[in-house]
Amino acid sequence: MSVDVGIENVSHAYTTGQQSLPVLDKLNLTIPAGQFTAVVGPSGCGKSTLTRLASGLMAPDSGAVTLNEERVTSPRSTVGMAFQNPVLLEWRTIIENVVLPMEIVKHDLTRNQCLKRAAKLLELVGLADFKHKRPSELSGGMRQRASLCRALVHKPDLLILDEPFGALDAFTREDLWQIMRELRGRESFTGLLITHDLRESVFLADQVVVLSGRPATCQYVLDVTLPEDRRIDSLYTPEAVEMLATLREQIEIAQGRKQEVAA
Amino acid sequence: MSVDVGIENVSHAYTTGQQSLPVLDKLNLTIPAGQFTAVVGPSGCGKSTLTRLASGLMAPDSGAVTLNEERVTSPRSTVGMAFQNPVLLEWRTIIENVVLPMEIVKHDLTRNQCLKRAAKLLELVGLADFKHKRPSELSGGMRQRASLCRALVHKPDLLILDEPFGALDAFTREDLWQIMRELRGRESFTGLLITHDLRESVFLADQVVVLSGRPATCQYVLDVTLPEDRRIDSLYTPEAVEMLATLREQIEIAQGRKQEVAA
Amino acid sequence: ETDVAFTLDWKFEGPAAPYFLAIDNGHFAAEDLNVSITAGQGSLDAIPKVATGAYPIGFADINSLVKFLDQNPEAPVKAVMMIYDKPPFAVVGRKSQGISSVSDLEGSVLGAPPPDGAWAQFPVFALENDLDMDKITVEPVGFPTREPMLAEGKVDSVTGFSFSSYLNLVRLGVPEDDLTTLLMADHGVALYGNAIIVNTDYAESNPEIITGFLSAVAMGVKDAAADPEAGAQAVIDRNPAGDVALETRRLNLALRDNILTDYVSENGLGNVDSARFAKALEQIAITYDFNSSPSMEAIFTDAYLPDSSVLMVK
Amino acid sequence: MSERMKGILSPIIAIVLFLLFWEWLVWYNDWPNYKMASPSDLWPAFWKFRDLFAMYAWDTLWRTVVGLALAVVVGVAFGVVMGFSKTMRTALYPLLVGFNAVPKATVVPVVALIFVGQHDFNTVLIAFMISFFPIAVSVSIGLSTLEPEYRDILRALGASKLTVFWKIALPKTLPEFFGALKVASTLAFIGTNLMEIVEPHGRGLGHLFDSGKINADYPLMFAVLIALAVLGILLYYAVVILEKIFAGWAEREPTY
Amino acid sequence: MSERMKGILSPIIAIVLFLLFWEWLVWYNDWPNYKMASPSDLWPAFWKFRDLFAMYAWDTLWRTVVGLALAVVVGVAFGVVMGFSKTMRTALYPLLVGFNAVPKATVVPVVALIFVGQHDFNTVLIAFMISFFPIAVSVSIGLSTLEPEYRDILRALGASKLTVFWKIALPKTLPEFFGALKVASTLAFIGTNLMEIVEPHGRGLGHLFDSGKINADYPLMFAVLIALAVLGILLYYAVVILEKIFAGWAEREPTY
Ligand SMILES: Nc1ncnc2c1ncn2[C@@H]1O[C@H](COP(=O)(O)OP(=O)(O)OP(=O)(O)O)[C@@H](O)[C@H]1O
Ligand SMILES: Nc1ncnc2c1ncn2[C@@H]1O[C@H](COP(=O)(O)OP(=O)(O)OP(=O)(O)O)[C@@H](O)[C@H]1O
Ligand SMILES: [Mg+2]
Ligand SMILES: [Mg+2]
Repeated sequence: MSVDVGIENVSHAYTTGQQSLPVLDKLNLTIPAGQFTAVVGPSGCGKSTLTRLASGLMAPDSGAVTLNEERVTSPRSTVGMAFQNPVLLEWRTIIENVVLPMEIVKHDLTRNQCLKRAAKLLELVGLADFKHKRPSELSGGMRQRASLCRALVHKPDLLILDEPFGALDAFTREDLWQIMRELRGRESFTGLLITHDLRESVFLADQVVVLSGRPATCQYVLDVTLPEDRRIDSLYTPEAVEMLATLREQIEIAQGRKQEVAA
Repeated sequence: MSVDVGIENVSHAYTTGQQSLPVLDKLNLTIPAGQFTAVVGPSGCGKSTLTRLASGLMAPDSGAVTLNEERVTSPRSTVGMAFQNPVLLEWRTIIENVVLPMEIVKHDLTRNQCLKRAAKLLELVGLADFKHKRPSELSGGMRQRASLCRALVHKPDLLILDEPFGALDAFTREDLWQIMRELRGRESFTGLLITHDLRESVFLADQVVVLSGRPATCQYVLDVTLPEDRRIDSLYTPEAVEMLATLREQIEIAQGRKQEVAA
Repeated sequence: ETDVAFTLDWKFEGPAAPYFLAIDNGHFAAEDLNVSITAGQGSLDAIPKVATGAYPIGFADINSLVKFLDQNPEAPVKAVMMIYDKPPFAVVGRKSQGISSVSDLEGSVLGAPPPDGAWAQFPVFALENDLDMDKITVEPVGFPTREPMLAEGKVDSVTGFSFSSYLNLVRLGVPEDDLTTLLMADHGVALYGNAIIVNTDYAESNPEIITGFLSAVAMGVKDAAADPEAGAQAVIDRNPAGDVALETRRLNLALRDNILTDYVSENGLGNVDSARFAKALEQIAITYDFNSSPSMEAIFTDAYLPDSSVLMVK
Repeated sequence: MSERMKGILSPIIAIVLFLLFWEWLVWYNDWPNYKMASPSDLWPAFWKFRDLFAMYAWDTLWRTVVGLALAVVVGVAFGVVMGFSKTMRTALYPLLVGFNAVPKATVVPVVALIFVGQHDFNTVLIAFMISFFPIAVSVSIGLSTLEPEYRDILRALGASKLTVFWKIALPKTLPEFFGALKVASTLAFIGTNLMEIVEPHGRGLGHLFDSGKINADYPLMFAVLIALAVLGILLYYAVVILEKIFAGWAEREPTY
Repeated sequence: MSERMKGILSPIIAIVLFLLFWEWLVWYNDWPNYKMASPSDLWPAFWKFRDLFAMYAWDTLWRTVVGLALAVVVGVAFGVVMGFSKTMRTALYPLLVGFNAVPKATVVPVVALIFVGQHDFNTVLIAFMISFFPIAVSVSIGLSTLEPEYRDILRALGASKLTVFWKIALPKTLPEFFGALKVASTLAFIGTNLMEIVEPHGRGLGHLFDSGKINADYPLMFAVLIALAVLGILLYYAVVILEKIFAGWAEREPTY
């Protein structure tokens, strides 16, 4: 199952002591059920904040986040989330970390079936032989892959990924892109992907949203027109190259020209 | 001041319980004083391990790491290191985190001068207005930039960077590349850069080393022939494009074809 | 003036008045002594303090001293002046709970703290009075809860010091005419009570100090007997939260029952009767296995006692 | 030397050194038994009363363990409440601190008077009262300083606070929890003994200590104290075994 | 209600509720004073001896604080040694646990005999002995569970273990350290009072408690206990202020 996601006129600011830092400014965004939306934007503009709002971990100062038209007020178990910083629990082995959501979410699988599902995912991302290791024995990129598995294991309706491939080399990354697309073909879920890699956004998403600098507004939306069964080659088609160029340009505009400014 | 770095026939394995996982296998690598070497390779092949050996944080099982012909047995204060996971100390503000090395390393600057130097670096990476914030109030990419400043603040002879720009968007990243090259022009230091971004490796380094899959050996060494005063445009010259293509090919070979295997 | 540290058996209560009076009325000063007094936490507390030489002089239960010397025969400690000719060991019961005489104890509940000095002598008391221990239910209690338990009627009688337990019970609101005090010394128990003890190493090299000290104490006892209220006041001066009336009563009880006995009126303060002492040792043996047979010489000496003129109370 | 051997030998060596030092100290100062008995004096006392030692040690031990178990349950409950709610924390802390600053020796008679004759219950109660605070403090700190990154892993799935506590906060704070448990177990011993000494009822090592006191048997008194120390160490190793099982992951072996 | 007001009001409300409950309990059970005095009985006792309370409270307080300060120094030293060396940890832990399982009440007379007449020193010594263990445990755990990521930030610069301790390990473990300090401060109070009650020397709240005992003045005895609780709470707030200054960063406000 997948859900419609609506971000309606959402504004948010962080307050520390007397200071207030506006991060999102009247942001609008909809992701139709089963679609994948990628969000790109300059560092510190508010992308991770957007994922926290979408998942219900935080409530926006104003505006509303809706899932299937229903207002989100608290997190729900039908969401799978991979955080930017892939925190794994040191007292659990990798596979135990991955099955963790199955211990929270309601389902009618046995423990064994859960473990099997987790093992399958780990195999998919190339960690089959590291199932029973501790997180501290993994490299940075391996931890990120384990965290991705954890987001997927309970077959969420909405998948939120915050730079899930940032620590991976180009080839591992491209393999995972393809795996993600295969998964989407088999299981239907809606996706929200934060990324810095424009090729990644174009390859994986149906829609790419470019955010402006902080406070972030929706600066540009690109509808990806590549065919459904994409291969890495698809990124070298003139169509794709043009899309990438457009995105680069839009981001350059969004950036204005660097320099972080705190309120 | 800068130093010659030598990695001579270095092998290393991690041992947990009964299992032993060989990570580096008779690796050879030299970085002449003042030069920059980039290391690329598949996820989990042993790149971070290499940085820990080069900095003296770990001793290799066999082989030797030398700085200026002298064998490294323990860490030294003339090394600046940015870890893959940018850990900042939550009880210090950003600028206090950045001056931390100045509290350890011997020098004859006043506290104020140290703070000024830190502030200048923070400005350079676009964090001027976040000097006095706590690490938890920064976004992932901002933390990474602060961690980079911390590696630079004490003007190290050897700079070791483990994927320092992984969490940054393309434009912030390119700005920082240029800042790095400027710094190299002004202050002379030797550099060891781990990265997944081939363009980054070509732009920043004088030499790019491709590691094979675990256990990592030196699979290919590319001498970067771009001129000293590079601009982002330089990456679009036919020369650069060819180098990038060579690297891609070499990595594809290195990867064999995925699947992690533990001993 | 010579500084002398003196350690008591217990807190600053009425029965300690003689020592404070000896300070306040200048008896110690007259002997060229500057005495400081420290409180103690039980009738055997002072013994190791004196034996180690931490204090040259102390005040402690002689029965405990007997056992201490049996365990540590080398220890340089000895009693030099008997103060409680009759020990305050007593059973205090309530008439309303059926305790008016010794024989009433059979079939009743007796509250006794196991480490209590009075309880330690109970078997002797029972033996001398033909009490069947099997018919007495002994309830172990703690010191702090002993009197409250009796006041609440949870036990019918308790073992304790006559002057302490009796007055505590009065304080807790038990009518005085409801209380029965059975002083063990009045019922066949020959034991002596608390005595002044000295470190023998110290005493041997400073005999005149000890004698001077004991003279001053004798004077203090006589002062206290002459004006108990002043004696109590001397205690209260050192114990700011105290109550003069209460300590006066406590002092009076101690003087009447324990210190100024018939024997003392006849023979004066301080000395012991060797026949009674021998019997006391036999009685101790009822409850305690001696390592070696005790001798009076090792425990008590009258060598330091002042002239009998000083010791006579009338 | 292997890690394992080291782990077994080092405490033994430390204890032997300590005993030698103690023996030397007494010998050098020529202290009599009634000032401080030396280890060599204690053995005869132990041997003479070995049956009593075994019996009374068991009394003391089981009461301590029951009291400690109670302290864990109540301490964790307090810790959870105070850890999750800042208001509860500011409200309860002063009360608990005040309660704990009151010497338990003075509380013993009050308890003994309220629950007359319930000796086992009273002893367990005091052991519990004296030992639950460190556990409550450690759990509450573990919860209130839990990094949001950890918390959010489960919160993002709509997990309840209780689930977050069981799956994340408690395991993460286990090393501190076991540290608190070690402190609490020594306190529980003190509590048990307090009751046995202040409100004696003829059982437990406290009672044996009292017997030694009445008879001026100083080696026996010191032997009881050593027996208590040994029991404390036994309980400590029980805690260590639990810790190895549940929180072994936390220990970071330095690579240098 | 503002956060600030909440922080001030909530402990007051909790304490008032507690006092009301206590008053009710005594009233409902119709307990006599010697069983348990009620809060309303205590006030007259306080008032009557207000000067003594002030004077003795100061005696007790300063000795406790000195003892606690000593405990911090020694506890941190032990903690550092045990935290950095696994061998020292396995060697010292059993000894320390054994030492701490011995009731301090029985140690008091021994100390008093060894250092005759040094009342202040003895009292401080007992306060120290009873309170250093939690601090040692918390520091040693803080060090031995320090994540390598943190340690390496400084180690990579060739920093010494001591520097790593001061700059990273200690600050990082401050929340636990302050928790241990709160536990230790209540223990130090117990230690001071133990000395004042068991080996009285005419000063401190323990002495006033004894006076109350001699006179069977139960309200006074309970009033002393409450005074101790109040002192404990005062010291607690002193620790809290230090904690706010040094470890305020650690508290994570839940966003829910
Ligand atoms: N502390 C450790 N204990 C055991 N194994 C480890 C440890 N650290 C790393 N490894 C293993 O060593 C291998 C190399 O790790 P390393 O961190 O050097 O990889 P990497 O090249 O940096 O990868 P990435 O690009 O994903 O960061 C991995 O397979 C990892 O599982
Ligand atoms: N907990 C917080 N408290 C205060 N400010 C915060 C907090 N979290 C984030 N911010 C601020 O909000 C802004 C947006 O942060 P966010 O993490 O959403 O950025 P981002 O777009 O994910 O950046 P990056 O690409 O670097 O991860 C940043 O300027 C950051 O300083
Ligand atoms: Mg982010
Ligand atoms: Mg790495």
